[in-house]
Amino acid sequence: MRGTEFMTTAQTDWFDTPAEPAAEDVMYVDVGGYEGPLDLLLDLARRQKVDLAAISVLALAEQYLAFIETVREKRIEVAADYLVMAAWLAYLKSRLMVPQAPSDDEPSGEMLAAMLQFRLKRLEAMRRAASQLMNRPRLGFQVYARGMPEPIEIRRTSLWEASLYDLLKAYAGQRERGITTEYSPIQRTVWSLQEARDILQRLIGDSFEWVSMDSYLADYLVTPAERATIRASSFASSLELVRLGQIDLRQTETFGPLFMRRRKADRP
Amino acid sequence: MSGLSDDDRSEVLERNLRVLEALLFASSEPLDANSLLTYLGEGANIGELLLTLQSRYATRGVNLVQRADKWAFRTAEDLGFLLRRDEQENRPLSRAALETLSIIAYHQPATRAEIEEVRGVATGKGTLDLLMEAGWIRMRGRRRTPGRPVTYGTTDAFLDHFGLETLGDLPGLDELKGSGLLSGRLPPNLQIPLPFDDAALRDDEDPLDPDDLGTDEDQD
Amino acid sequence: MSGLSDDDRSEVLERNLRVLEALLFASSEPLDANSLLTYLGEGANIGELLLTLQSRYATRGVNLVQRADKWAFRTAEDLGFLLRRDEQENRPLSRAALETLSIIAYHQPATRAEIEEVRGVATGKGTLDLLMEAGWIRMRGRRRTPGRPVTYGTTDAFLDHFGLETLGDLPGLDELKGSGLLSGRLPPNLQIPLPFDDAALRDDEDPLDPDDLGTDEDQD
Repeated sequence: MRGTEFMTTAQTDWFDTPAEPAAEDVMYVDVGGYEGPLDLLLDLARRQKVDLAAISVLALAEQYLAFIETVREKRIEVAADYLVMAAWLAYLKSRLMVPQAPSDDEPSGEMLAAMLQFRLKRLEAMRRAASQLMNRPRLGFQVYARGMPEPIEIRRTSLWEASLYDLLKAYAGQRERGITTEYSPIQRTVWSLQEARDILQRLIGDSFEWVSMDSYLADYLVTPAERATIRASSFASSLELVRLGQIDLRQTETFGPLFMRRRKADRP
Repeated sequence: MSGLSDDDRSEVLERNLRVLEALLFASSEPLDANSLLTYLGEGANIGELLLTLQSRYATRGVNLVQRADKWAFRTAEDLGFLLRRDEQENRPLSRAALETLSIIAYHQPATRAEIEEVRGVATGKGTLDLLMEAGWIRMRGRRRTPGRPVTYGTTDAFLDHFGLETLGDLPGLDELKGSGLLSGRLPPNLQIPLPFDDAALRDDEDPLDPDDLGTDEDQD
Repeated sequence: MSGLSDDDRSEVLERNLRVLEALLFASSEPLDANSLLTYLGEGANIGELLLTLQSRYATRGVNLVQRADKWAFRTAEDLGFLLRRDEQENRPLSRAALETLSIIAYHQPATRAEIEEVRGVATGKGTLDLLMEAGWIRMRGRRRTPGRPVTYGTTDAFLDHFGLETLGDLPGLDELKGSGLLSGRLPPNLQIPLPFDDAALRDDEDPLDPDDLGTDEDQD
């Protein structure tokens, strides 16, 4: 029966004979339907329709070997473990048919047969156990657990931690922060020496008359905050221009106005 | 049903109650009477059965409760504590909370506006709530100024937590400078108040009203 | 407890039973006696209380059942037909998985090689994975034999799923023991091991390594 069941699956493709095989044939050929050689043996034994303890192990071995032969004739590949079992059964068969010599240390045919029977019975027992297990009232099938579990609700309370150091650091930090935000540096205009020199060159131009520096710079000296930097940079630049021989400087009295003029080009 | 003997009737009743027990136990949500009825024998009075079941479980650790027109087993209310567990978690205080706490410590009694003035940012009510929950600050009273803002001060638990005997143990300006917590370059007019240590209200504080929830009228 | 009057004793008993009802009812997973004990008054006999509760619910639609050393409320087995849920995803186990599960259940602790010996065929690793994912088997340890193969055993969830109090309740266990079919080794007339129920490792088992994923060194 199981053979036919598996026949309906993709394993049908294995047949190279398109003809509808006989029912017996189907079972034998469908090696893929068995879960290993022991399963196949158990199935064959079952068909002896007797208690496993009463089966003819010799007949079983012969049936198995015949089965494998049939399958191989049909050029169906047989998995290695089926062939290993076939070899073992051939050995078993020979042990059962040949009387044991007294000097023989090998296990007797009867012992080998008993071993096979044991394994078959054990497999069958496990199968029966499995089905008994599955027939029990199972959780979620016949027996049910609490549908609306009321889980343990965990209320987390926070235990806050802070050290005195943290506290003081926080306080000092924000007091200092308050101070620095009040301080905004005054933006000053600073004349660079280069800037002052450029401006002086432009203002003096080609004037060979003595003109005071302050009157040259009058436009820039309006803002009191900028006077010092403008005067300082301009004075320093004018000294540089004198050194280069481009202008003359003259001061008539201490703290008096500073006059400057272009040096005559023909007197370098 | 009228043809049944008392024994039979009681057997039918018990069977129906068992079915209801099983259904209500296993259901993942409360069940209404009508859908329960379909599982019972013919002629069953579902309303009566549910009330019977309810009274049977009334004194048990689980009760049959009605929620709208649906029914469910629920743990008895007085045993609810069994299903709750408290867990404590140690967590560091946020910087905002630390700053707020330190301002209250030094400047108390301090109103929220005063705290914000020192911090330069608005202080969330959550920060004050957290500090009150931690048991470190308390509402002292209300300042006698327009809006009557709540004044905050520290608690004994605050002293306890930070290992201070009195608020006077909080370091002053020189000590903060000496410990390097304050840098040297400070304007000469910077002052650090001497924390006010008295539990009694100050002259400019009114007591809180008995039912005062501490809400500043002009805020929140 | 000896100093209590009968009334007081009965009150304490009822209170403890109510607490157990509430805790066990609220949970969908079995709870072990020891953790239940922490919720009861001092001197409570948890074993006795659970048996009392079990007998009280024995005829109800919901029963108190024992699963290994844990307890849970479950719907009565005879009402299963009423509660069968259509939406229940009924993915049948493959024959290979079923056989593997029963071999582990009856022969535990069992190694993969032992399972394969009984089945006479190689066991795909997927089969064991599937059973572990279902929560029915677990890796117990490693057998002290060459290759140190992993040993498998069943879990409490296995007992719960199949409605077994202990592994001793496995169907047909006595008969199997009697027939010697649970013997791993041949000949069968020698020692008959029982399914080994104990969470503790056996003499021939080593614990799993901390980072052990249970991969047999000589396989896969």
